Amino acid sequence: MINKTVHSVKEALEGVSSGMTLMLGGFGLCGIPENAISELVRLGSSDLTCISNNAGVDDFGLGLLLQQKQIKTMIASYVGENAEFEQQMLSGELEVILTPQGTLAEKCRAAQAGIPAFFTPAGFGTEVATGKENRSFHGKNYVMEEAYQADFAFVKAWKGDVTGNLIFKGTARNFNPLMCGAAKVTVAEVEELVPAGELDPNQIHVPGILVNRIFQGQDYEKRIEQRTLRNI
Amino acid sequence: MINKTVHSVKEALEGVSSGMTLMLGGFGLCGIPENAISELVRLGSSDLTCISNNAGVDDFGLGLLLQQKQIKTMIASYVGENAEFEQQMLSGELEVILTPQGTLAEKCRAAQAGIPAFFTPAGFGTEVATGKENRSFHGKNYVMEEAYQADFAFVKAWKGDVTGNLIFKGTARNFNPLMCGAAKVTVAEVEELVPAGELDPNQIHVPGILVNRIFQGQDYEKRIEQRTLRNI
Amino acid sequence: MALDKKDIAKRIAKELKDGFYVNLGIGIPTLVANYVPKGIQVEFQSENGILGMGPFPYEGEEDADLINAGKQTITSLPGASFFDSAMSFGMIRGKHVDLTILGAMEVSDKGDIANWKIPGKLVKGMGGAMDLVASADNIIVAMMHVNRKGNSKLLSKCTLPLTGLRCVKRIVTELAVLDITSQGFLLVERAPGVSIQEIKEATAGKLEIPAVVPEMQF
Amino acid sequence: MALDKKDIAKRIAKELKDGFYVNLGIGIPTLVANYVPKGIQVEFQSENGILGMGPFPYEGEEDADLINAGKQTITSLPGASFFDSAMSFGMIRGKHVDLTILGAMEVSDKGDIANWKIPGKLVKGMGGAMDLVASADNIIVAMMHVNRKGNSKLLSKCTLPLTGLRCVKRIVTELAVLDITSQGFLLVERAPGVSIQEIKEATAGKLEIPAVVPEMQF
Repeated sequence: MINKTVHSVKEALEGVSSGMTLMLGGFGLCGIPENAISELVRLGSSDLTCISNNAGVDDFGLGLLLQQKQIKTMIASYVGENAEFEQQMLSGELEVILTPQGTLAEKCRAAQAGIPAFFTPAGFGTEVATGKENRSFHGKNYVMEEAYQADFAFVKAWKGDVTGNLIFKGTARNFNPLMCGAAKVTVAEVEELVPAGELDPNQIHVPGILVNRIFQGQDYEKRIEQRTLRNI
Repeated sequence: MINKTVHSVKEALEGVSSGMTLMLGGFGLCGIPENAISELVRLGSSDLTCISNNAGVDDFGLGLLLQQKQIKTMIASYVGENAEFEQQMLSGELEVILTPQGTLAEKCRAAQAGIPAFFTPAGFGTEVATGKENRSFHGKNYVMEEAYQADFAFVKAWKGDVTGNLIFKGTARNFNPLMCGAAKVTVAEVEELVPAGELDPNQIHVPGILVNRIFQGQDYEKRIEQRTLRNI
Repeated sequence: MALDKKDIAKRIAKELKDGFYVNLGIGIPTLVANYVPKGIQVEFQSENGILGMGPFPYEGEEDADLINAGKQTITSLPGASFFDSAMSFGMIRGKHVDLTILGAMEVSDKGDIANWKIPGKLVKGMGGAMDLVASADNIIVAMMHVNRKGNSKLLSKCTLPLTGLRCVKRIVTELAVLDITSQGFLLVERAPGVSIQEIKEATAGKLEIPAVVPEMQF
Repeated sequence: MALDKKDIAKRIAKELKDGFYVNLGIGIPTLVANYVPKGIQVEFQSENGILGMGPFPYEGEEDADLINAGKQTITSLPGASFFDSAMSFGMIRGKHVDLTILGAMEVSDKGDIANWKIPGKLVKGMGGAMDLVASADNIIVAMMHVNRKGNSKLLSKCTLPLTGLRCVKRIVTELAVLDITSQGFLLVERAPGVSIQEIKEATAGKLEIPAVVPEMQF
């Protein structure tokens, strides 16, 4: 049994420095690595390239890094919830690379799985395909996309064990499993860290081999972006 | 809730005919669709192309189809457990396309996921790469492989619900999840078929959308190829 | 009379067939879930990772870990499953989702669609729209026939950056149901009380008008 | 004296490092699991879909749903996980497995390996070997230095169809430990009592012999 536990978020982020490329799990504010983001703010690393489906909101999630102007380049599929983001993008301080959501997911998965490139139909005939190889298979047109290369991946799981095995809950899964093992170092924070053997080996979403460091997260806010209710 | 249940293996295999390309899950005899194979023998369809990691043993698994000379082409990564296979291959009755195991898995997954082609390092510089595009990414050499195209996929799961959701046990998972949705029609047989809502939605290995027909399998033999024990 | 958004959603709901897996975009498409015809079973997929999406939760039942692609709190139905984003878009690219319903800023008479970017305005991103339109065999667009200035949004060529090429199959607007054919927009149905002339004037792209154009039935 | 198979496995086991994920091939490599050095933690991956593979089961504990890549019944250890073949080879191709130990019929002094096919003989298939050798940064080959006819299997060029190109890092045979370098085979250690001359005679490929070649320690 290989133990991946680290005992603080500080230890978990050891080695992070300015100029690095980071992957961050989550969809909107759902399933984001809250503890890692707080620590990134505290560290103050700058000129970061962040790969994440969204860019948080003004005062939460990646918005916290944007407030501090720590992000140089944002790679995302949708960034519409953030006024600070808008301002920095319009002023040219922030470079934004918009990527179709499925392509973003597959580029992470490709990095995890040692696939350097693949073909997808998404974006063919649009500006997303500009400068990329286009090719036809069986009469349909595709764009070649390459795997991401990143230094750190920060993910958040529901439960994890000390060997790094992870289990997610609901739609908080999203990009998190795909980013594990897709960067040089994968850091997982979990709501509940359990001993090896407590999780059913049939029900592991991410095997521990894809996680380098795991820690018990704290003080999860789990903010809801659009609380939408049904009338009784 | 969309119900995928069919009430017999006969109904499950409706539409299968000679000359088709079939995917069959399993690794060795572990996790093979025993009921579907029996029915294929009963149907007697011939000139089949079978995509499966192995070819069974003489009197079980795909060996049963080989006995009846129903298979024209076998696509597999390892076929060493089968004397009938050997005889038919040497006599030229059976065409064999050997494919690296990881490439086989990824070609199924690509078909499932609408990826027409991808690059893998497996087989570069070997006869497996002959006639395929080779390309270098970041200084390493890769071979382009295309997704499979198949008519039917037959998989075996441990539990399933009537909407087609599947859960596997142990190493009987193997190729089964990857073949779901990788063919025009996916047929799943399960050891235990349960009503919708009984399986934890967090713990589904294959969402029902990838399964067209599901049925309660019968009389599983689950033969062990190499019963290997530890001394007490 | 031109349809309102609810009526557009109602008309689109008639396109749902028993056993369909459906992905609904934000806006009018979301409303379609309220009008599933009686007697048929469909399942809704949300690309952030759920199949078998249910209605919004009652107060107190909302769960931060359970949202739809619009970031709204939702519920799950019996038979639901959760999965990661690669599996979700695998379903989409692999054509396992039977029907995609989404909004558009412009559609061309070749079936091109533009719905993600207006040059000079803030770009929010394409989200999953490019994957959806490039993959689905069956794409229905819910949109307004003309913009606020009265200009047609059904064009011979899109002026905005494209989301996808030659992918739209059917369009439902406040005025009409139109199919994309090799002849351009084919007028299939008109909204109750809307004249063919009105539709003609509101359509800038090539419009094919059959001898008989029935009114929509709800 | 030349090593037996157990001793080759024992020597290879010394290459295991704390925290390593290891994939063991069939034959001698399988034996390596019996000699994990005390005080270190390693996990064994079997490419059919398990991480955290344990020893063979006791009689009555065997489970048809739990086998290794050699189709043998196995057990799982606390912290184990099961996964599908795409994930399994994702781990391998993605270089998450730290060490691959496998057998070979021939190895060249450039690090090429042939271990799956003998022309004219029955071909069983490459299984996962091509994925493993093309992916791993750290490949150790366990093999016999010479074949039954006394001919060297460490060549300047493989004569059999290749499994992988320039991938082997280290070779452990009954006679020696050798590394692949830009100079060819580098003699690192010799088996106890085996002379440099014996190794030289048994090696057909280019052999680099340092001034001092220590005997293997167990």
